[in-house]
Amino acid sequence: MTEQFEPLIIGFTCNWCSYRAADLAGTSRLQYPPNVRLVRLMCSGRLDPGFVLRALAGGADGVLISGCHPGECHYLEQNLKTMRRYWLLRRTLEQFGVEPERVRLVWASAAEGVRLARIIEEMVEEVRALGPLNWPAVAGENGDLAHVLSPQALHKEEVSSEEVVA
Amino acid sequence: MTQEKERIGVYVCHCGSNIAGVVDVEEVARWAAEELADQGVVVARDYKFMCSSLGQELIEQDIEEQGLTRVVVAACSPHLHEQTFRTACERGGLNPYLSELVSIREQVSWVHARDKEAATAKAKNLIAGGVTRVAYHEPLESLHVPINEATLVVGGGIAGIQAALEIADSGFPVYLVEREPSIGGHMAQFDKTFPTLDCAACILTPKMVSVGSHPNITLYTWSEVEKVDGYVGNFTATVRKRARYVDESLCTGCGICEEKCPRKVVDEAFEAGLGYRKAIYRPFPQAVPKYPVLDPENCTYFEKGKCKACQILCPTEAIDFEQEDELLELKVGNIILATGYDLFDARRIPQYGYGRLPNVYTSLEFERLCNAAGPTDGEVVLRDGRTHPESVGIIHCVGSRDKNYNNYCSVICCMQSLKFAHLVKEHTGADVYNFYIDMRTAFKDYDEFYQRVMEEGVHFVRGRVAEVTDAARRPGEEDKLIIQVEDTFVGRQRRIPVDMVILSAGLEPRHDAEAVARTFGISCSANGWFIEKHPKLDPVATMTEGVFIAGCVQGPKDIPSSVAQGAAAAARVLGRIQMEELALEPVRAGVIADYCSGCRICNDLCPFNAITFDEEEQITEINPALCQGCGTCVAACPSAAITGTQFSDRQVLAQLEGLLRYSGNGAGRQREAVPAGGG
Amino acid sequence: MQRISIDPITRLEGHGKIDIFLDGEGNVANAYFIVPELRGFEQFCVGRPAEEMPRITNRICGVCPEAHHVAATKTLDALYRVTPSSAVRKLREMFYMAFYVTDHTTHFYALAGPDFVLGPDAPAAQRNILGVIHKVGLEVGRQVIECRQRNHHVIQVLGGRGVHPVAGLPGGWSRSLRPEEREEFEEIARQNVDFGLFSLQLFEDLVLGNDTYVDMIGSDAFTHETYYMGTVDEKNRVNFYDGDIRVVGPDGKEFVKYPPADYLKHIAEHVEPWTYLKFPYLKEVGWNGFVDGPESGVYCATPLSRLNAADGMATPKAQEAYEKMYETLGSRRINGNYQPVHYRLATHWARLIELLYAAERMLELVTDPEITDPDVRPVVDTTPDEGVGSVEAPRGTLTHHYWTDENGLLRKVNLIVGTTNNYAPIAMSVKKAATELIRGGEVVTDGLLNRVEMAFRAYDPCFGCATHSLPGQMPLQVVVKDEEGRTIADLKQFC
Amino acid sequence: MSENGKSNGQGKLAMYWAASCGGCEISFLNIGLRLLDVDEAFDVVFLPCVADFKVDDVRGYDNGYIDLCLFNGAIRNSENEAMAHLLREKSKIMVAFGSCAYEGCIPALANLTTQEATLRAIYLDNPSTDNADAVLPQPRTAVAEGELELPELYETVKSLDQVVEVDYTIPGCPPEATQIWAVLQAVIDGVELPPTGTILGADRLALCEECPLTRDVKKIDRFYRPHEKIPEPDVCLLEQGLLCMGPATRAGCGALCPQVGMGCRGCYGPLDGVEDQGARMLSAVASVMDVGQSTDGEAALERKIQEAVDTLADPAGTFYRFSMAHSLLRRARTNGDGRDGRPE
Amino acid sequence: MKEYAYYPGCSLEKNAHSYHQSLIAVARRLNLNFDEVEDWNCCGATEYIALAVLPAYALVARNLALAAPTNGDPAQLVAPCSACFLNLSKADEYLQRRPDMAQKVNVALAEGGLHYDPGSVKVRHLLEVIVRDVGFDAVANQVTQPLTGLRVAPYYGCLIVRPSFNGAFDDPEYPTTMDRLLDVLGASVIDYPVKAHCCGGHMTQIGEEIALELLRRLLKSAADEEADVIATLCPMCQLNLDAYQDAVNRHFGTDYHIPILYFTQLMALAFGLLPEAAGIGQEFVEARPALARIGSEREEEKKKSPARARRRDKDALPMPAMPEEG
Repeated sequence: MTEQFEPLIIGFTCNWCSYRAADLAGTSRLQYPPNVRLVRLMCSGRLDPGFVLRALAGGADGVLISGCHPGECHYLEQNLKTMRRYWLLRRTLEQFGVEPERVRLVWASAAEGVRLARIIEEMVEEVRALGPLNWPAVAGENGDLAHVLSPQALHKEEVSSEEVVA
Repeated sequence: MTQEKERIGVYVCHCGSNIAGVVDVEEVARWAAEELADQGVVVARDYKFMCSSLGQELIEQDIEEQGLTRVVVAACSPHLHEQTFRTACERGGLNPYLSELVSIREQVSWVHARDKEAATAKAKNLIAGGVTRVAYHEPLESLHVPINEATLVVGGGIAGIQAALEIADSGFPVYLVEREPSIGGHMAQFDKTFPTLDCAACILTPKMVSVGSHPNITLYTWSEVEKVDGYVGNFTATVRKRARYVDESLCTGCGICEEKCPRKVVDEAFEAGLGYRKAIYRPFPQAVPKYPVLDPENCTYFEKGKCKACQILCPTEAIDFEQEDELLELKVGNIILATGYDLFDARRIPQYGYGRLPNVYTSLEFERLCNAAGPTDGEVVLRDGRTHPESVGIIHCVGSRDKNYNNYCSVICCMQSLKFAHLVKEHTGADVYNFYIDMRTAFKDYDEFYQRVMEEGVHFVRGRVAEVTDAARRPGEEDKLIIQVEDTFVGRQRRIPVDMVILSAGLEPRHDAEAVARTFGISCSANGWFIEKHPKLDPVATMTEGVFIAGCVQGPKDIPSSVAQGAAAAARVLGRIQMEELALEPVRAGVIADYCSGCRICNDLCPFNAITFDEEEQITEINPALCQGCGTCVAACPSAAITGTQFSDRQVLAQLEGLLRYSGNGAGRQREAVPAGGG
Repeated sequence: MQRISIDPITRLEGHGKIDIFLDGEGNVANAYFIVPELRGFEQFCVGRPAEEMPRITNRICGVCPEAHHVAATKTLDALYRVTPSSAVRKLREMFYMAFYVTDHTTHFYALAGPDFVLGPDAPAAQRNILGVIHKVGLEVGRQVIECRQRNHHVIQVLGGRGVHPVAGLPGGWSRSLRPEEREEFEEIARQNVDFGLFSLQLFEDLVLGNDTYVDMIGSDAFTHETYYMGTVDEKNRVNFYDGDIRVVGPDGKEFVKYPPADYLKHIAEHVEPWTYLKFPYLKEVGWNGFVDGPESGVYCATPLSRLNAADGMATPKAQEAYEKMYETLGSRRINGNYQPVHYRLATHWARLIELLYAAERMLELVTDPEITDPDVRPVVDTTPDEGVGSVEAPRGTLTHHYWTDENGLLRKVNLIVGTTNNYAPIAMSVKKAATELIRGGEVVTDGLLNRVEMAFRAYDPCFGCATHSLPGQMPLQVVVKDEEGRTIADLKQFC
Repeated sequence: MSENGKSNGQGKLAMYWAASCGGCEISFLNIGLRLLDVDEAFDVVFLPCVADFKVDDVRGYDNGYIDLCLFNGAIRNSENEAMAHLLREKSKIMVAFGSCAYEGCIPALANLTTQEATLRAIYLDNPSTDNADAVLPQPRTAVAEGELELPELYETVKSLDQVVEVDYTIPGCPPEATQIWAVLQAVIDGVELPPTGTILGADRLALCEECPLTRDVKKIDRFYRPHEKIPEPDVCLLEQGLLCMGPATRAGCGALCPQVGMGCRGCYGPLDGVEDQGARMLSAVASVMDVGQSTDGEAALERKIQEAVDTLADPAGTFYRFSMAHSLLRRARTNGDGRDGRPE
Repeated sequence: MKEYAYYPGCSLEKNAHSYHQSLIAVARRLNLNFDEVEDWNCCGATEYIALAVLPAYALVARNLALAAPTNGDPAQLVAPCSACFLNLSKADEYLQRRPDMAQKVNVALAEGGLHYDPGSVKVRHLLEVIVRDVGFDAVANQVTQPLTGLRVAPYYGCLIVRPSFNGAFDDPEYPTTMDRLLDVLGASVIDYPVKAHCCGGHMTQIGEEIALELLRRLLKSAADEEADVIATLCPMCQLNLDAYQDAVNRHFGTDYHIPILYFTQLMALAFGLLPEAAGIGQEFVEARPALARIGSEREEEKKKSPARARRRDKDALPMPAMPEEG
């Protein structure tokens, strides 16, 4: 087949609505492009903008953030916080030269399997049209992911694991 | 990335042909074993049905024989079988949380059926993510919290009463808090109840009395819950007991004060504005508790500083003008919210003339009107208080099923309107017209009642009423209320002159529902009704552990359903109380004290009030029992001093890294590098 | 031995270098003073919020962050069209005077000091501040250090931080001076005045008392006749914080006097391909290469230049010292005003006179009743557009120029900083010194080259400022090559 | 330090700058009379700002001859990088000294633009520059007497640890003199050094810990720029809508800026476990922005949030004021003057 | 001084001159400056849109373009005629919703050297401006000759509140703003049940029968309520009720003599302006006799006021409290 660029898109979903929407898309056998890799969080409110930057810095061409519709968050209003973070992040990314289409925030209720599938399709096409992001090269790195998962980022939690559930 | 190498087992499920039909599962297993060895994978198998007992045993065996420290299963959605495989690990002697379920069915085989190559590649990639993630999983124990056996029931309508009695009768303490001076709720205002037409008071008051006298029920009327702290099993509710200006310990409820009080005011509450009460009053004779309430807004003494008739004449000197609000702290294990509904304000539809045209009544007014204990002693009369109507129009769906007001159906209006039609006939023999959109008479004996009313000769006009006007157009309309309506059966406009119009107003969430929801840490749907945990399978529980809902707070419903929900909620609570102790999912956030600078960024982020600030230490703390594990605070902490179990940075990042490192490219094909600088 | 130009060691070294080429006879054919780096503040400040410039541009130079901070702050006044209250102006100037005292002290004792105190021929290893301290005695050393400390304390209290202050705001200052602090600062100001006098005394004893030095100062090797630039008050007296820019010719006649905002009318910058630093010159005269005299647009903006460009000092003791210097160096008075002094090494003397002035001025301000006005932080809601601001930095006239969008985000930035003004003169001085001192391929000694360095050190060049890329102190490498480009000598000098 | 086997009983100290402003040296000098103690304890073998040594001398030293090397300045060009490698080789302990070496600092804001745009802005479309024949500085220039050279700059400013292994870091722009002295003193007293990778001369907690302003629960409905609002004294600036990077910034400076009513700009860098200071702060402030409710409807909600967000001018240049080179993205993909994300 | 662009529309130049005259007089008192749009053209009335959409919108858009601000925030364009008001606001709304249409329209406008950015003009009805921008209190301050004893039937007609573009300013089914305004003028405002019913519009030209019946209803209801005058805010309504009242009488053998006045005329009178200044006398059904009643205290007054039923004899039931009554 002709070499068409296949974007890699990392998707963050909340456990309650959007991940279930993805499940629904599956159970209803909806077909969508295989370019998306979903990471399940409990709530879109868990989304640390750092995750998005890591995904981009580590070679993803786009990031999809998805949660419950405003007013339907299973943790009341946490998805609003996601929304606030998203817009501030988006403004920041614009300054870094990342096109808005590459990082999208969409709401999908557990019933909106179709919607989610359609959005994924749409996004894959948009990002494909934009071409590779290939940030490691942009950042002057040779694609090495070392800085994406630096041990320093981790050492602290080791200290903590017990303290968490006690 | 893993610190000391874990021993990881990977299990790829065929799910019959559900997965194997698309994904080359053998290849995936082979790949995992080879390519992910450096990530700690020591064994990778594929199997027909991992969820089968044989499949699970496979895992258990490997844990024992291969000394696995982590398990990754690639099968269906975690929402289906996460628990299954966790238990399998547990049986194998591994902490259940050291496993990870990767969905390659819902997310791969079922959605990429057309591209097997890509599907297989994606499956590999997702498994890689699972493997890198699971290495950072931590053994977790679920939390156990003791349950206080007392229960707080908010709202003394029929639903609340039912719930309170069920629990109290089972021998557990209940606090019942009611905003009005008496319990009874809307039902106490009704005359008859459909479809059986037995008198509301006759069936309700006995229950009210037993609430009032029940040894296990502490009743606080004229009171409101202001604040709720704590968490399931251990709530602390702060209740404001408003001043009654009557000393309950002295009052005998003889009613002399009420009798002697010189001040008469329209009773907007119980009599729906149709009757009068005194400044010191009991809403109705059978009120529970029996003590009256003095309403300072209308009391001559409070206005002018003199009068005191009630105080002077009270035989037991129970009147206390100095009385003040009390704040009570109630410790309870569970909470049932049964705060009911508000009636739709018919004034919002001016073309129906309510408030302008004297003889337009609302449903509640009418209930009082034909209630033997009501302002007219049950006489159905026009606003002039004398004339009996010769013709009555009853309009359904006022404020319901109308995009200008409420989209939803208020459920009870049809039956209520039929009841009104019957009662009008019974009381006055007048001609009755019912104007409806659809007749909704589901449930036991309802439709029979409809038929009965039809047989009684009530006219039914199918059509939405355009306006109610007193502008006579032609002879016969003079001094009447003319109902302009499109009769959709005959397909033309009709003008029907009547003497009296009854607006079957819909049900709305309490005006302060939002605030109440916030106080109790639960959520309202877009139109304001409280959201149940599951609309079908868990209708009386909420997303907040230990908070239940019953009756119209959850949505419009009739008396039987409200009672049923009251009982259901009670049953759920009793179940909880029996457990004595409650196990909570250990997906929780926690503060690493050593790293918290007390910046207080996170302090306002938790809707469950799990986050508190220790002024002493100047650091923030998280109450694990209150925490629901959403992780918002984890993501918000600017100094990474908050971490979350099961969704820690480490785990998410590790998964991310697996996904990125082993992605190949978006669809598993090779991608060519692009020059730096991007655009 | 390889050719210097490709020798990695050379490229490794330092942040500025002089390439001296010798001709067949071993005489200096030419000397190039190269500044090999660029940070590009003008570009990366674009898109930033203008009000942050005082806190961004001070990172241009860690030696004179206060100068950039104040210049940027004044630019914001213009940008937002707000006139700071007189209390604000006094507060800023007082802060700025404290900085002048410590900066001039640092330079004289730590940088120039070794040349005079230890002598140009002292071994390199001793030629540093510690060496100076050992020579002049611990007591003096302590005084020097304490002077720096107490003034840095003032800077920290008023500016928020000891290095890279943060308090500047359009039309204001983020914190006021509290009465109790004022008392402390008054004491500090008095000590500064004493220290100023003490330093001048020391200079006289050490330098004027030593004929070699006096000869050296007057020697042709260290003499250049150029235009001189400086900021002056309404009475044409030296001012560091505010005023008009005045330029006098080699003959001392006023050439031009203009408000800083008009700098583009009078100043242009020349570009050479072999260095990142640009060469400012007087537009009206034009760029005629690295030559001096009235036909060359080259001008100079140093302590000496400022004194030359002014008619005197605004404080009594400084004025005395001023007159003493011009008298001593035999400058003639023409209708009341001294003729310019062209001896570059006199710059050190001028610097000490400025130090004294700064100290006196600080005392005036700190005893001004208005100085403790608590109301120094206004709310500014005007829409910014374009603005120019300037101060006299210790190393020359410093000009900031910003353009913003209506939201106050920078669209364009232009900076002409202290040392840049002197780039051409320095290059010339170095070449001249080299030419005078290196003859017939005579083997170059360390001390001899140090004199070459002295030529440029007099300017106290701060190429951190100049290139907006280099450290505050100027590390110098001197490479001497013969005809074939072989290295005869390769010496280093930092600071 | 004693076990570091030093001759003549003194440790060998080196200090060098790459692309920096010299503020680090000034801060070093600001340890004041302690300089004499340093002179006591150390045999200064390379200290450009106060003493005269050749790099030749350094090349002459045996590997590990230098006990302690304080390296400040970012890596801006090949010269900086090579110097870093040389000193790393010669030093037992390599310290990234100050924000530039640690995380790029202000110079790394250049990573938001491009080399090309920079040269253009300075030499071509520059109001004061008279450059009719568009002369640009060249790597090599032939002159009558020979050839002159300029080192080439990197497109991307790097932090020291991105080019050589760094043992310790002393953060700050510049590090506060007291902290510098604290570290030196520890070394002088031969205190056992913490595991490599540790941040020295700073606290483990965020700036708020040492900030005297009183903090309460945070809710921000919009941001104010420093000149748009007169902050209430003694109250947390962030709560008043004045951006303060304090919560995401390591303590150690003594919270100086907030005390003069100016928000922290983050020069002491991120805390342990955070390697992208900007993203952390972004997440934090966004989380406490109290605008919009779910009842607003999605469109209105989005609009309200955007309006509030847009009151924060220049997020990238603010959140990454000092940490750009060390951030996850490290640089902009285009010549961002910030207002247009699209590649041009 | 509040500034507004003013679009009189054709009627106000001719048959509704009294409307124009009185509103200008009132506006002066209320510190409103109405600046007539230069060279405005027909709004297309109610028919044109039904015939051809594009030209209809182009026609309207031209007026909007002429009124459009040269600088800054949306211009306020006041239209006293309900039909004009509807057409102008409708066109603006649709052009906002349909950029393609807006684009076509602008091509047309370009021919005349004009351009219009949809949404840059806010179309307001005179009544709204008076009650919203001026407010009842400010109006009350101007009242020197309260219309005491004058029984007024407030008639809104259809177009002003239905359909409502750029946000309804009153209830579309049962508006009340003019009621309150007249009340402020001291008149006794009757609860006029047909206040928003149809006046027949152009049916007078197409099917007179129907038109007359519609008019009869309006007049009858007013008569039943013993109204002295009917207050209108639309030239079409005024014309129909006034000019055809005689026809109604002839056709139905009734005998109505109810003068139809613009609410601005009543305001002018209450503000103490001379009847002539208020354009009184230009109507077909003579208003002066009715106006003579101003000031006369009539006994049945109370009884007929909308609140009449609230007067309680001992066994009457209380009326529900209305919002404004607390």
